[in-house]
Amino acid sequence: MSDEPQVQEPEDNGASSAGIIATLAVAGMLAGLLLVVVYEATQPRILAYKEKMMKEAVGLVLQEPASFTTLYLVDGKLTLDLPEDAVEKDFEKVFVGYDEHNSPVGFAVVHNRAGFQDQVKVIFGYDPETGGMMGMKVLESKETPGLGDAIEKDMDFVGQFERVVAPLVGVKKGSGSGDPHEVDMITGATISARAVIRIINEAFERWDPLIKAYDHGGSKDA
Amino acid sequence: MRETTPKQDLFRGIWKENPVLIQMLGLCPALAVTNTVENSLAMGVATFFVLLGSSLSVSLLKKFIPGEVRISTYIMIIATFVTVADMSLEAMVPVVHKKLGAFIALIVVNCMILGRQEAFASKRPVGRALLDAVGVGTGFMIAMVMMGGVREILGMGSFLNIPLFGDNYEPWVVMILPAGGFLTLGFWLLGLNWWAERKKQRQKVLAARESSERRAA
Amino acid sequence: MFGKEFFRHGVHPPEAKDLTADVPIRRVPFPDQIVLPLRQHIGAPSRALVRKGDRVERGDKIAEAGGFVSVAIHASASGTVKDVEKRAHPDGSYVDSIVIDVEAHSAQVPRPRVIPHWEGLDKKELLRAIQDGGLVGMGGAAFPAHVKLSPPPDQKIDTLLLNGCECEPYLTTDHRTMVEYPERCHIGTRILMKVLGVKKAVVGIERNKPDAIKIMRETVPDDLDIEVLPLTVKYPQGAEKMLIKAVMDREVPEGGLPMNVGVVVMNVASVATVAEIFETGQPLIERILTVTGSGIKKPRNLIVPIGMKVGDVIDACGGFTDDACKVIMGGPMMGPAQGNMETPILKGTSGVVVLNEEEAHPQATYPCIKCGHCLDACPVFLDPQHLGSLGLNMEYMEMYDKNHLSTCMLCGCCSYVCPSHIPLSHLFGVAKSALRSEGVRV
Amino acid sequence: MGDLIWILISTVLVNNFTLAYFLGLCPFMGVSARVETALRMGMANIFVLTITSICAWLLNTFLLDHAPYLRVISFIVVIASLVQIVEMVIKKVSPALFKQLGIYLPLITTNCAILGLAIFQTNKEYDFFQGLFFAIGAGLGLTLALVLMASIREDAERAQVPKIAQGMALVLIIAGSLSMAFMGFAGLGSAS
Amino acid sequence: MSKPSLLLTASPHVLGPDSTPRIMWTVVATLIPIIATSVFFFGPSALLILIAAGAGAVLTERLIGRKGSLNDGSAAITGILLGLTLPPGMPLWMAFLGGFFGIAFGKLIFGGLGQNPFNPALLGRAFLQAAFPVAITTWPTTDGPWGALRGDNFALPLMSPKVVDGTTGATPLGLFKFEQTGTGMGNLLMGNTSGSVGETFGLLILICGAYLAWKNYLNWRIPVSIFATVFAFSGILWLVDSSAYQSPMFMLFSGGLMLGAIYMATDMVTSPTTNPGCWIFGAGIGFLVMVIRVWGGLPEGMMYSILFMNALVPFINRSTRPRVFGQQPKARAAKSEEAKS
Repeated sequence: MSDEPQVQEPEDNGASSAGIIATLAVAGMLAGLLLVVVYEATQPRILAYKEKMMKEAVGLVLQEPASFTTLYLVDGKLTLDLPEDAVEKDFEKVFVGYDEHNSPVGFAVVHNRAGFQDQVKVIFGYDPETGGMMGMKVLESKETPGLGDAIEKDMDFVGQFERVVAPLVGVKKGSGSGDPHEVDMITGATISARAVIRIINEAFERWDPLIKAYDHGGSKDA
Repeated sequence: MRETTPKQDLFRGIWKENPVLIQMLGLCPALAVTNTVENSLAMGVATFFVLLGSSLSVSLLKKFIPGEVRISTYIMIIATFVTVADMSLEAMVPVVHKKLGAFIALIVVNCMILGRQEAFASKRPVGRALLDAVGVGTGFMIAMVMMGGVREILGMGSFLNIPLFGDNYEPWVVMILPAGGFLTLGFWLLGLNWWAERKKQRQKVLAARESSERRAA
Repeated sequence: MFGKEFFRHGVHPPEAKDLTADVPIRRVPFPDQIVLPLRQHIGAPSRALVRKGDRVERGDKIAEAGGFVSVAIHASASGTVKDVEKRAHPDGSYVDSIVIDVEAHSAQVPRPRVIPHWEGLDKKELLRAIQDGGLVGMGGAAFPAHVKLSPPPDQKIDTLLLNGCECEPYLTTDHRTMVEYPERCHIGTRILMKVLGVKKAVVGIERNKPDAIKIMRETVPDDLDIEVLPLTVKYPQGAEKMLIKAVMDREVPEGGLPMNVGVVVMNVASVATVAEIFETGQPLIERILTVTGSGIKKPRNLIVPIGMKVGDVIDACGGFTDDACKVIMGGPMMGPAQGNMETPILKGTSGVVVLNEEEAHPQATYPCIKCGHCLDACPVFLDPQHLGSLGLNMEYMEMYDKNHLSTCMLCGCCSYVCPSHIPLSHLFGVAKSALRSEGVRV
Repeated sequence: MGDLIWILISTVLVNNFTLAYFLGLCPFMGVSARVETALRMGMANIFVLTITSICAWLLNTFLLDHAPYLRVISFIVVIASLVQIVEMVIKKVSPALFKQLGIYLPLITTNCAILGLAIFQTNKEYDFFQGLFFAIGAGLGLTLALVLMASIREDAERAQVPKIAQGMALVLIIAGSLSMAFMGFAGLGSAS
Repeated sequence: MSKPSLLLTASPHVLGPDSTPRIMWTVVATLIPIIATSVFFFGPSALLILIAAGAGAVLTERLIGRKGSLNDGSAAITGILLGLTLPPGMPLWMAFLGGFFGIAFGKLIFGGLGQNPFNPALLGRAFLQAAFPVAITTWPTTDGPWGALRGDNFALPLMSPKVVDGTTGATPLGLFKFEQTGTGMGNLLMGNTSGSVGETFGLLILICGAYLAWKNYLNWRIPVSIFATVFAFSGILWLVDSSAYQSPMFMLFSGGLMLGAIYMATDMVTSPTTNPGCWIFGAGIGFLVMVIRVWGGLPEGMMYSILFMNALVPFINRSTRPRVFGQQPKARAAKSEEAKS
């Protein structure tokens, strides 16, 4: 099997280098032009969709707050505003949700780590005052269909993250002692379920002190 | 190169010289994204679009493309159309786009497309190049659906997300895993080879019978 | 310096030697016709010196050496040359042979000759006498003896090794030779030690011949350094390279000869014949032969004239049993099966084994299951499994180039152990002859 | 460091480029008839993938932030030309090495593993070292798959394969079996 | 002289006592006690699974294999071994499918007996594991009435088995990996644990293996090197931290290690032909199984370790061919060349 195109010697050897460069430049310019046009046309929709998805996810894990905003980690501190000239995607961020009275209801954190097959990316919301979880959603995973992907689809499993309290402990289904930290694992998909718990615990450990140190007073209320 | 009729240009790629099943080109998408019919179709359409667009451009521009850098130019043209397809899909059907992931960008290195430019579009008038692209693109799409069909039916018990076997169907998860991709294409090739072999045997029997009849006469 | 008395790998086929181990050697009456192929040894065929109608006496030279690696052939019975024509050879081909119609009622006394005493001869004269005596290795390979005995001047030989292993099942030729003619063996050793100029000789005998070990030990002359060394019973202990490994712990290099490691190996029967050539002046015209197996009515050890037909030999042992099924010239591990009872006994034929139906029953073959037993059996550490699959696909050059086909000595160990009964050594033999016909030296 | 090792192991075994992502299928199918050539092809792949990773990182860091729509084009063009340049340099500096790898280099340029690596690396937002380990892992994974396939095929060449299975059908079934065998490594590094 | 009709075949004319069918059927015979104990522990379900897997393998061989190839017994071995590695409660149609896949795509597609790179029984199982990951990891317990089925054996083809509550347990390895619970050594040795049909009674498997090794029907180097590697590997971990890791004996007798080491890894067709190769092969399996058990996502890795090493076998064979008799090591040969010139 030869997948490679048969590279034959070019027939016309007469073309000058200048001609080649000119042709390539023209072709490149045309291609660039076409791309820019399409990019400009599609980008708004793409960004809008991404934002919508993120909004939905944050809304879901913070139990539909009235509004939410983004906090950036700058110099080891969470702040609302980015320093000038900074590019947004260079900074880690968390989301904070507010109720109708503009008082914070909880924080949403995105974190990822290795699951059964590949990275698992999870967003979860929790209330820093009690440590109580408000919701969890798997944003990205390639876990085995029909088995590991239960961490996205098994509503019994996903639903628990509205009631438990961080840090979490995974237990075999039905063998819990009623402790609020306990999360029932998924039979047959223990690794994936455990990965979710570990993601949350890791993120919690990292962000909780930062979040607790964050002073709401100087932000939204003002 | 043999002279061909327009009809041959169109139909050749669909089955007799099917890019995936016969020529074994473009295997990467044919294996990677065919876990459902929907994904297969989306990939097929995207590839079709890129093939059509680049065949058209290459055929139009063939006089201006210097021989020394023609491959690079083809790749550039293809990459342009791929990027267009990538962004359009993301804007129009973000869910499908997410499932196909990086494999849309990888259409650039689908040897099938580059092969058509080098072997056909760069040497033929625009009309013929388009016919060829339509034929090959359709052939690719057919192969994609054949792959996706088997994998979705066995792997999920459905076709185009319509359940076929009721709720209690036990899906064959392996079919939508990578291993299933290899196996499914293997199954299809086995089947096609078996069919071809049978046809050959039959022809042999017929020929033998004919010749014996002739001898008898 | 000495080895562990065994080599690695190899197999243990049933010995089946008790049929003839204790049967004394007897002469047979002369047959009506003798067939002497001109190619009885490795190397160039001999050149016939007689023509149709010539009359020959027993012991007359009737063919001369065809080159350095070649020996003379002598009439093994008095009579008239019927013709020089193509006759069946034990290897299955048809070869130019001198056919002698034996004179009926002849006394068969050799022509009287003047024999100079060997002690008065120098090395060169001794070697010429050995070549003229038609001596070849009598253990099976039939390599001209004088070639072995004349190493190039830069090869220092330190030991003469006498091969008394007789590892092939059934055969008791060498065994009986050692038991009945130990002195002859020692005289031959003395002559050969002089030829080679060595001070040391070792006789390697497998432990399953305790009487031979005992007699050979008892008869060692006081003035010679001859050691009789009992060896582990194992096939193919009698293969030169294996014997050297077992006795001396030296490894003959690939493609090399025993002389490359300072050793010359002679079969005990050949050594006894050396003594005969110099003591009686009688060249190699007869040999000791075991005729045995379940298909023979009276298994015996015989002295037969070279060139006697196998059918005559079998008749001399009472003929076939009713269920006889396979006739093998030589031992059952390496000897070729015979379909023609006209093929003659050669100088290198050490036995005739006849198997009955039960033993010769052909086994069904199965696909190779890669059990690796053949690798454990191969005494020269080849990969018969891989070679076999190459052989089945007729990739002969690949076998030769990359898989050491030329090291294979066709001992048959791999075929013996193969549970799928794949005729491995046969495949290798076929590959070798195919390569040889293309001019490759394997 | 543990992170880097995990990336390496995961790319070689768990998410093998060929057996799980179907990248580099052309050499996997086409250059896997002999172990020796497969090994060389693998080596050439490791080499080119490493270059690719560095290129992609440079492009991502210094160019594509401003013009993401040029991603695919610039990846393919820059990588292809760089490989060509490297090829020429090797030819000059070490003809022996060129003899070993040379003929494979142009074959690799249009290989989907190369572009795939660049794109995956971008999507996963790997930094320089992560990208490097990812590339080496991908190359090692490709080499492993190639060598396994080649050694099995070399044996199968002398097997009495039924007529309908000869050729690519058999290769695909072997690939599927290998892919299933590699599934045992799933979850490696995630359980501890 | 009366000349009988003579047989002309190639030398050697005496052959060893072994034959391929004899080896295969002896292996089958040694499996009988294992089957018996599995029926003792798991009741009729175990027998049903074995019959279904065996039927899948044997019928496939009969229908698309060469004529008469059933006689060599290898298809029967594949079927039985596959059955022994499945959980007793599995639907029969799945076991049948596994037998079919193993024989058709693990063996016949390569040309039948002796030509397959992967162990067909394990390939069949790997297919089932990939296809039906839940059904193949639903382990029934050994207690409960003997005559009762251990799961939904009779689920309709293509349909999911019904989950029977309260009868499933976890294998000792699963218990340890996911719930940090140990299993008593006595139960482990005697096979009184959850697990696949024939993998639990390690001691009996060991005895059968010893018999086969004595007959030279399996290369003892393979199981010995597997045991040694696993023992050493887990021993070191255990000495480092005996609370986090299980003891070497547990590792040896839990899961499919015994069955795999004795009956699967030693499959002549798919293991190396050279003895050094067998050591490497076994050590590789032992190493991989420990890596998967300790750091991998699955509780058990015997099947995958063997399949992976199967794939390496052609390569191992190639690189461990013995030095041919009289062949000069390269360095020495070069030196002697020098000396000559």
